[in-house]
This record gives sequence, structure tokens and C-alpha cells, in this order.
Amino acid sequence: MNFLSLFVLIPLLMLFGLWLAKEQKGIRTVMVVGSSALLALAIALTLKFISDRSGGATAEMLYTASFVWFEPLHISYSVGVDGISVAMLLLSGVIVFTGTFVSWDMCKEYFLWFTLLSMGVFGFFISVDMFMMFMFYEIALIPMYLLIGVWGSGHKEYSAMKLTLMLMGASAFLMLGIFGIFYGAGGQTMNVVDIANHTGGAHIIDFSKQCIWFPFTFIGFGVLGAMFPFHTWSPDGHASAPTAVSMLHAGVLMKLGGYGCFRIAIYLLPEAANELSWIFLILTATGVVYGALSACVQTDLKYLNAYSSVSHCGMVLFAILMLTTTASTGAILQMLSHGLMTALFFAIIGMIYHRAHTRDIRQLNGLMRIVPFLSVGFAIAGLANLGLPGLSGFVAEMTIFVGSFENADTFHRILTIMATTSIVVAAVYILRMIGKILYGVNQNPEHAKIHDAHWEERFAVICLICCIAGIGMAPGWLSELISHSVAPVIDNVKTVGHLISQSNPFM
Amino acid sequence: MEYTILILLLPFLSFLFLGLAGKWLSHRTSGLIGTTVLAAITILSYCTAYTYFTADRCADGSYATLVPYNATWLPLGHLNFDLGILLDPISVMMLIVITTVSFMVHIYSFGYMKGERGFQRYYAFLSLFTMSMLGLVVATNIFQMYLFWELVGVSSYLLIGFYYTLPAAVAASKKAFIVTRFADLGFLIGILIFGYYTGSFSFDFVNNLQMAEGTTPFIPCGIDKAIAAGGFILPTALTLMFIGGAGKSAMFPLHIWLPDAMEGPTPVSALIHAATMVVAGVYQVARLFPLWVTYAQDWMPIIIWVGVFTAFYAASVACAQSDIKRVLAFSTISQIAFMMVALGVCTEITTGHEHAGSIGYMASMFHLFTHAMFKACLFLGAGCIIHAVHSNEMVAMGGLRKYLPITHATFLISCLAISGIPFFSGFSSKDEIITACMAYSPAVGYIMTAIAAMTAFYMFRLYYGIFWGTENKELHTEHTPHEETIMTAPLVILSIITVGVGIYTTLAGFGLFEGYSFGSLISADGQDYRIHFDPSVASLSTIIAICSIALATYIFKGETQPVADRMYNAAPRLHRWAYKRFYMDEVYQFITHRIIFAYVSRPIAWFDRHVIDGFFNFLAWGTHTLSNNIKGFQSGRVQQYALVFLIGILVLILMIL
Amino acid sequence: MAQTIIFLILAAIILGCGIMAVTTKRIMRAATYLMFVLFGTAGLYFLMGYTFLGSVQVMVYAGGVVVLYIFALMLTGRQDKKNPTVSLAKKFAALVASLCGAGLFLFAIITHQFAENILTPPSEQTTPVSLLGEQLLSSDKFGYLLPFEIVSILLLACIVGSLIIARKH
Amino acid sequence: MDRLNDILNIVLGIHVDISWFLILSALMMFIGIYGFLTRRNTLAILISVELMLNAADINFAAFNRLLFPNGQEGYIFTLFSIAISAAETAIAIAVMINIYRNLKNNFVGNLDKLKW
Repeated sequence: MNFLSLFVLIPLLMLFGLWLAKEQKGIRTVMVVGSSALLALAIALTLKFISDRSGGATAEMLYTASFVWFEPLHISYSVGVDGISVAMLLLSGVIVFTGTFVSWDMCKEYFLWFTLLSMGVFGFFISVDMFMMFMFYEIALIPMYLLIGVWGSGHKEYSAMKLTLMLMGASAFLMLGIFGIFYGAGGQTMNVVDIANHTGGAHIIDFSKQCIWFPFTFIGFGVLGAMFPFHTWSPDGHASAPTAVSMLHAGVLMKLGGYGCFRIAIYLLPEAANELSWIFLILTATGVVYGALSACVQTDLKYLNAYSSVSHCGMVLFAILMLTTTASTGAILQMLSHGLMTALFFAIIGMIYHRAHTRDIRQLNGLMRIVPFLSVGFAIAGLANLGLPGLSGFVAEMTIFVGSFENADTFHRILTIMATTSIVVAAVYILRMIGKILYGVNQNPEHAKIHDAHWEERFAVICLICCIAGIGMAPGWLSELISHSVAPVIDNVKTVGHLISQSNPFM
Repeated sequence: MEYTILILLLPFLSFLFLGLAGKWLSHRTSGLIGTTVLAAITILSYCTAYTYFTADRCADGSYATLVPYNATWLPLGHLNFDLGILLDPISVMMLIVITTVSFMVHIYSFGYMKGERGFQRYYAFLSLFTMSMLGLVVATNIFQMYLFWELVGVSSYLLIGFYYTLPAAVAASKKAFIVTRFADLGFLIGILIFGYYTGSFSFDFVNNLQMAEGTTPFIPCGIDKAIAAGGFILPTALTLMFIGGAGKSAMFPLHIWLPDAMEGPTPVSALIHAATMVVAGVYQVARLFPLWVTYAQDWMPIIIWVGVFTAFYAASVACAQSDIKRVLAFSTISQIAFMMVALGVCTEITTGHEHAGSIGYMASMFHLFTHAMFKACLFLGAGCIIHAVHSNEMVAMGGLRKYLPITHATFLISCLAISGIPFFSGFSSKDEIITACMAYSPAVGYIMTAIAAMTAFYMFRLYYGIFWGTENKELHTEHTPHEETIMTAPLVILSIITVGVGIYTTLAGFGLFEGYSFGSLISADGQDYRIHFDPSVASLSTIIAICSIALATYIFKGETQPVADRMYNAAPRLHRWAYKRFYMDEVYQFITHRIIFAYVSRPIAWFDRHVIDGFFNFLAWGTHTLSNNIKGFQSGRVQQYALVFLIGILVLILMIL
Repeated sequence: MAQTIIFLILAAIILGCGIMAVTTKRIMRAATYLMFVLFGTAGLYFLMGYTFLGSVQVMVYAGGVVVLYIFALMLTGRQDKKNPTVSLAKKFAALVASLCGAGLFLFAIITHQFAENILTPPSEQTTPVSLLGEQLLSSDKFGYLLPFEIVSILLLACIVGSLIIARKH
Repeated sequence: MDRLNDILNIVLGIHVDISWFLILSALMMFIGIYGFLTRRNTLAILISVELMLNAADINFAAFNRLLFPNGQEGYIFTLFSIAISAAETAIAIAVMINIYRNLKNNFVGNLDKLKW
């Protein structure tokens, strides 16, 4: 048994443990032990991966293992990681760990779904079989419905339904795309690496077929990555979700979209990616600016952050579509950075909401004096969001912009410049929010009585801040780790697309 | 030179320590920690400067550019994002300026911020700012400069918003950050263009750096590659970067944040918004100057005319302001514009007395240096005044010379310096700027001379308004204004520097003795360049300055000010426009709130909620309605089912037959 | 020849009474017509020489089932609502569907070439009851013991079931 | 008389074969179906069902008698069918009586709760 399977096994054990656990104390113990184990495993994996890479392990995927699961369709339980998945696993480990502390007072059933969701996420990142990826994707998706629908707030049923339906619709697209790729490559293997390298019975997918299936897979994953105009589930979903679920959702689940776009759509359909990227580039660049601008006038903190997520996640897909190694590295960094900072943001918004019973920017005031810890955390999250150097957002955005600029034609240039404007707009909405809710003097006597964070909340917030600052201050190793794994994918695209296609009317 | 890294590390550690542990420290301890650290880095900077300038010059007569540290922080494809330390004459000079002023401000803040809530936070932010500013000036590459540039911006934001319970301070901090952010967008795009075409971000334009052992080598800057790709590329990149610089240095029309930034504590205004951060734009242009002058000389008039207009605009607004910090803010804008103009008119890089075209660079840096000192002194003096009378308005002051003698003296010295009176430091530097302008074009020269006259006028208007005129008795009844030693000591030090530099350079400039002067250390090509005043320019500007001061004395010195009132009555609208800063803020307000928010953001948000989301809700509604309609088939009536069943069977049979 | 005449008479009775049974307004009459149809069917069995079957038909159906109907009708006799009239359109649709179906079936039957087997007069060999009894209770290859038992269990279950369903709560 | 004899010979000389039974049962079947579709009283519907069942029984018997005279399958099936229809009737009538108790009528139109 490959040790990567522990990422799925530990959540399973946690589920079992939760089932047995009787009281709140037992549940907490199981969750803390389990999520710490996952985090420790992720860290250990990262260290091992780095040392193995520097030790000369050059295979595209390390620690691979494969067990045939369903012979007729060539589905197998295949695991393996490269730098990107290692980074994502690390992110998921951190978010699940902190999410546990944020949802300290929740009940057993909540944690059951929460753990199942984590299992889906971890499973997705360790899989290299398209079908397994799809399956874990669905496993991660379904608990979301219950978590929002049962433990959410506001229009929770509506939001949960909307989120689930839109994502399910996307997975219908995705499934078509996956089977299109499977049969297009000869119907012999579901293994991503095999299909990409034309080994294991896979052959090159016809160009015309690629062009059919690329939109399916890209939109399928793009919806989860909040691609404009399929992003509307995100504001409602985030606004209604309980705190830790927002964290997990924005922090990790949305990353499944970007990861999937990169790992399946770009990697397996390189020619189509070259051919059709312009359509999606326009959409994502629009989404980047659009999300930022609509965040400017939101009055609900969670909506604001959700729109800012639309903008930042749009940046991820935008960077992926730029099809350069640097930009794609930036995209992965942005996923990490966005995952951490949005998680922090949602965590703190949730804590404020829990205390003040409102998320309306107009009703909150002068929190800095009342809840200094939360306010400082909030300000740090905000500053990371607007790309302050020393925090993670800056690193990711700069990598993306430099990478996007490697495309020398006017079309890409214009879109890049469009995307850069979002950092100004980000400053506008973040500072507006900080100025309104943290600064000033509190007017509401109800709010004057609220207390600052508990120890477990402080712990979660500090963990996230440390990660954000860690990436922001020492991004080199992470960037190295990622770019080595991104390079083969992009090289694949570059070799087949010797020149960017003539069909683009803008070039 | 290995210890230079400490110059960056110490304030950073101090920031972290004070920021994290400040809650448990007393005001005194945290202040002492901050100040001690700053004293240490000030000493280190002076050591660095001493070592650097006393070292031997290179073969070509310039000081070597040292890179004691450089390491790749973030690899970006073919490019590298390095962090390191680069020492050349201007960065060493900036180290001195920043650490000196910052040190003075640290000491001063002991008195000024005494008992304020958030004292520890204040010192933490000061440390952060100092670190970022130092990192900016010692940047080895343009991207490092951008990184610290942003950090400087955010520390400025935090410090302006220090009194975060006051709405005005919050609005001002927001405005400062957003306006400079907007300008930085230009900077960023410029960097991206520059980096893409030259293949490097480094400042290594001519490849004559002395790298220390163990540092990562730069990717050489391929200027020729950029030239080959198109002649307009470098100028475009430089102009875009200049937009960033203009934003930080408050050039028109991006100046609007600076007057509002005066909502921050006064020592902060002295440090950030007078002496150091706002000159970052000038420093950036100076840093890229070799490129400007070689590859983008045709585009340099942009710098000149932006500078000239800003100088004039700010000076005219300063004449009508009543808030003393606002006056100083506009005077800062005007003076920085002087530095910009000086850089713009520098058309040659070769020095030597016959090449007057190269004075500008040196003059600009010199003015940066002198201005930092006397403007910090002015601001700190204003701080003393505000501390004493608890108001920013000139109306509340008057006749303070009796109560604040030291402040009065230092303020006067600084006013004389900024007005360009001989034997004060401002004279030498401003005179060089005007000489450079004259050499470029007499028109610019005369305009700048006129603006210098306006400077003298509004500074003395301020001076008389504060220290002379009618005493505001009812304000003084509760407590007599007084000054504290800890606050006046920095003033004295700064004015000593002002006077000392002034006397030395004036004497040297008139050729009264042969010594090193500022130009020996810093000049466009690094050669030893002795300053010699052009007698005509020097006398003209001195006379004009004295006349302005006399005019200001005539108008504003008395207890009553009939002339001023008459002037005001003669052109009330002009005064009102100038007082309202020619409504620039309102224009911005209109654009952002009325146009961008109301006509872009709100419609987009509406569009999102109603059109895009509406589409998906419509899909859901459509599905719902459809199923509602077809659920009629499931009527529960057995006979209906049977009929449908029968028809189905018949059709099937028909198909089989 | 006599068989033909008898068949035609029986067919006329069956169809005529059948039509009456489904069209008459009064439910009691419908039950009576049904009884005639059942008798007609029994007649057909006799015509074919399946005398035992015919008697079973008469006993079980005409004797048992129809009596059950009549009891049920009497028990549910007072309907508190008027018998809702069926809309003409529905009737028409049902008629058309039935006629089409019948046409289709008749077409299939007439066009199909069946083996030339005409109905011969029944003889002693035509399915003696003893043979039937043996076959029903044998467990050999063509034995029907299992279905027989199952049917008996079914009947038992029905008895129990109908008791339970119909009992008063 | 001769002409009448001829006609009788022509008409009655036709022997009954399998298709006669099939046609009869088909007609009976569709009469039953028509009744099933148009009657509103559940008992009347049940009567129609009996018609259809009888039509099927006739087929069983006729197939056995005319096509496979050596076997007893059709015969026995008819027996079973009668037994089952008796059982069905018993249950159905029990159900109807129950319905009647609850609704005070027996109209099929009222029984549409089993939907959606």
C-alpha cells in the first residue's frame, strides 16, 4: 500500500472515530488528532518530495501506485504526486487543520461531513486517474450541500441548492469531457500521465476531438474555479456557508477547479489549449476585473470576499491559460496564496459574524478598539489580499504578471494590463472595508460588549497568518517546487503548439 | 560592507518585536527599543558612508558600485527577483538622509506621542517604514524597489491612519494608499515591459558592479535587446515607471493624497511625507537616470513640465492655505517638483564645468538632501507648535515666538533655507537647480525662479502667521504654550545641519576655499564635480527671495493685516479656488464616487445579481416550471395511465408489425 | 356445422352482453351482463370439449365471483355522490383507442396463417379429468404440483388478506 | 328452398378454426379495455377486468384445443387463471369496501392521491 493512500485512509479512520465518539470532547480529540496527522503527513510528504527531487528523482510523478479497480473501463486507483499536488496537499492540510479549530463548537454530524469533504479533497489531489479524480471531486462536492443547507445562515437552502446544482451541472460537463478524452486517446487508460505521454495504450488525441472536449473539461473545472460567468454560486454559497465550510470551500475546493483545469484540460489537450485559450482568456480577464469591481460596492462582508475570490480565482485560470511556465507557477502560487488568505478572511468574518450577528459593513464600526486580535488578523488578511509584499498575495501576483508578459503579442499584453488593474481595485475595496469596519468609533452598544477571539480561534488565525507570511517572505522554495512540475506540462503545450494559432481573430 | 545587511534587518526585527510583543511592553521600553535600533542603524549608515566615500575611486574617477549582498528571492522564469543591497553614491546618501531624519523623528516622538494610545504600535510602524525605505534605496533591482515601494506605501497608510478613530484620518490613509497604488500600476507595467525586453530587472546597466563574494550574480541588463525590439520600448517603460514615481512624489495630478496625509501624527509627516518617502519618486528617476538620459531624452520634457506645473500649482495653493501642515505639505510638493525638474533638465551625463547640462542630477540629489533636513525641521517645528496650541489652524496661533523660542529660531532658519537665502543649505541646492534650468532653457529657469520667490513668500506668510501677528489670548488662558527638550533637540540638530551645510557649501560655491562639496560625491557620471555658483543666477535668486520675504513681512508681520485683507477682497474667488486646492479633490471624488462607483461598480454588481445570476435562476425556474407542467401526466388516475399504456403498446405493436 | 352455429350463438351472447356490461349505466345490470358473458365463455369451453373447465368456470366465476360482486354492490350501494358522468371526449378517446387496438389485433390474426386446424367435435380422449388430476398433482416433468401448491397458498393469502383489508378498524 | 340450402351450406359449411376464437377473444379484450377506460365506478372497472381475463382464458383454451391437442398446458393455465382471478376479485372487493368506508363512494376519480 502506497503511503499516499494515507491521505484518504486517515479521513476514513476519522469518520470511524467520529462515529464512535460520544461527547464533544471525544469529537474534538478525533478531529484534532486526525487533522494534525493529515497536516503532519502533508509536511512530511513535502519534505520527502523535496529531498527526493534534489536526490535525483526525475519522474514526472513520484510515489506512484496503481490498482485496477474496474477493468472494462480501465479505471484504476492510481496515486502519485508532483510538485503541484504536493503544494495543494500542504494547503489542504493547513486549511483542514485550521478549519477544525475554527469550527470548535460544532456537532458530530457536521464534523462527519466535514471530514468526508476533506477526504474528497485529499483524494482528488493524490489521484492521477481521471475517473478517480472525478469521483473524489464528487465526494468533496456532496457534503457541501448538507454543510451549507443544514448549518448555514441566511438563505441557506437556496444557496446550497444553487451551489450544488451549478457544480453538478459542471460535473456533467466534466464527465463528458473526461470520457471524451478517454475515448479520444484510444480508450485504453484513464491515467493522466499515460494519456499525456501517449504511453500505456494511449495515443495522440485528434485535434478536432481536442477542440470539442477542451471546452467541456475547462468549463467543468472552471465553474468550480469560479470562472466568469459561471461564478454566481460562489457569493451566495460563501455567504450562507458556516465559517469553516467557507474556509474549506474557498480555501481548497475552489482550488480543485484550477488544479483540474491545469492537470486535465491543459495537460491532456495541449493543442486545443493553444487553439482555444483566447476565448477563455477573455472570459477570465473579464472575470478578474469584474469580480474586483463588483466587490467595491458590496455591503455584506462575505459577499465582498466572495467577489474578491472571483477576482483572484479568475487570476488563477487567467494565468494557467497564459501557457507559460512562469505564469502557471504563479497560478499555483496564487491558488495557495488565495487559499490561505481567503480562509483567513472567512474565518475572521465568521468570527465577527458570530459575535456581532451582522456582516453588514454599514453596521459594523470601530472593531479595532473592541476586538483588536480579530481586527489585526482581518487587516492582515486584507493586506495579503491586496498584494502587500511580504505576504503571499504579492508573490503570486507578481509571478503571474511577469509570466503573462512572456507572451509578446498585443492580445495577451492588453489582457495582462487589464488584469493588473485589479490590484488597484483590490486596494479600493479592501481599504474601504477595513476603513469602515475596523476603524472609526463603534456606535452600536450591542457591539461594544463582544469579546475577542478564544484560544482555538487565535490558534487557527495565527497558523494561517504564519503560512501567509511564510510564503510571502520565502517563496523561493515553493516556486522552485512548483515550477519544476509545471514545466513538463507547459513544454507539452509548447511543443505541440509551435505557434499560437492563426484562428485567433485578435492576433 | 557586510554589516550593511543589519541596516535592513535591525529595523525589521524591531518591527516584529514591537508589533508582536508591544502589548506587554511599557511605552517607554518600546520607544527605547525602537530608538536604540535606529541609533544603531544610523551609526551603521554613517560608517557605511564614511567607508564608501573614503574608499578609492575607480579608474574612471567615479565611486565603485558595491553589491555586498544579492540573492535570488523568487525565480521568475528567465528572470530573477533578487533581493540585495547596492551601494552607490546616491543610495549611500539616501541611507544617511533616511536614518538621520528617522532617528530625529524617533527621538522627537518620545515627546510628541507621549501618552498616546498605541505608542508601541507607532514605533513598530516607524521601524517598518524605516526598513522599507532603506530597502527601497539600496535595491539592487527595479523589482526589489517595487517591493519596498509597496511596503513603504503600506507603512505610510498605517501611519497616516494612526488615529484610526478619526474619520478624516481613515479617509486620508485610504486615499494615500489608493492614489499611490494607482500610480504604482504604471510602475508595475513599466517594470514588466522593462523586464521582458531587457531580460533583467537589475540596475546593472553598464556592468561595472563590484559584487561581494557569495552573492548571486545579476542577469545582465540587455539594453541593446530592448533597443533592438523597438526604440519606443524603453522610453515607454521609463515613462510608465515615472508615473509610479509621480504618484509617490505627489506630482500633479497624483498629488491629492499628500495634503490629506497630514492627518497623521506630525512626526510621521516629517519623516514620511516630507523627507523620505515622497522623494522616492525622485530617487527612482535618479536611479534610472542613465537610461533616461541615454535612451529617452526626447521624453524627458514630460518630467520637466509635470514638475514645473506641479511646482507652480503647489506653490500657489500653499499661499492660500490656513492649516500650517497643509502649507508645509504643498511646499513639499513644490520642492519635490523642483527636484524632478532638475532631473528633467539634466541632458548630459558627462560632468565638467563647461557642460552645464549635467548639473541637474547633482542639484536634484543635493536639494533632496538639504530639503529633507530643513523640511523635517519645519515639520517637527510645526509639530511642536501643534503640540503647544492643539490646533493646526493659523488662526489659533500668532505671537508664539515668546513661548516657543527654540522652535521659533529653528523654524526661522529652515524658512530661510527653503527660501534660498545664502549661507543656508537651501540656497546652494536651489541655486544649482535654477542654474541647471537656465542652462536647459531660460524660460524654465525664469519660471522656476518665480516659483522660488513664491516659496519664500508663502513660507514667510506661514512664519509670520505663527510667530508674529495677533496673539490668540483665549487659547492661552488654560495653559501657556511651552516646549520640551526632547522635542526641541532634534530641531536644533536639524537646523545645525542646515546651517552647517549651508555655510560650507556657500563658501565653497563662491570659491572662498577649495574643498569637497556635494558634487564631489554625487554627480551625474560620478566624477569629482566642484560646485561653483553662477553669479548672475545666484544674485538674481537671492534678490528675488529677499524681495519676497520683504513683501511677506510687509503684508503679514503686523498685528493687523490690511494688505492681506485687501488682497483677499480684491480676488476672493481666486483665494477660494486656491484654498480649495483648485478643486482637484472634488474632481477625483467625482470621478471615483460618481463615475466609477455609480456607473461602473454598481451596475456591474447589479448585472451580476440580476443578469448573470438571473440567468442561472432562470434556468432553475425553467426546470421547475417545466417539471411542474409535466407532472400533470402523473395524475394518479389509473385510467389515464392505462390509456397511455395502451397507446404505448399499440404503437409498439405497430412498429413490430 | 352444428358447432359453427353454436359458436356463433355463443359469440353473439358474449360480445353482446360484454358490450352491454361495459356500457350500461346501472352497475347491478353490468354485473348481470358479466354473468352472461361468463356463462357464454363456459359454453365455449363445453364446445371445445373441456367440460371440467367449463364447470369450473360456471362454479367459480358465475357462482362465486359474480355473487361476490353482487354482495359488494349491495354493501356499497348508497353512493353519496352522483355517479360522475364521463366526458364525451374521454369516451371518444377510449373508443378510438379500443377500436384501433381491435383493428390492429384483428388484422394480425386474419393475416396470420395458422395451422389448418378446425374444431372437431369433442371425443372421450379430449382431456379426461383423471389425466388432468394426475398432471396437476404430479411432480414429474410435466407435473404442476408446485404451481398448484403455490396457487393454493395464494388463495390462502388472499383470504387472509381480504379479511384484513376489509375488516372494520 | 334450394337457394336457402345453398346459403346455409355456404355459411355453415365454414368450420370453426383457431382464428374464430382469437377474433372473439380480441373483441372481448377490447370491449373490456373500453370499459376499463370509461367506467368510473371501481366495481365496474373490475367487471371490465374480468372481461379481459376471460378473453385471455379463451385464448389459452383455444390454443390448447386447436393447436396442441396433445398437451394440457393451456387447460391447466386456464384453471390457474380462474383461480387467480377469483383471488384477485376477493382482494379487490375487500379493497373497494375499505375505500367505500373511507370515502363513502367508489369512484376512481377520487383515488388520485398516489401521484407526484
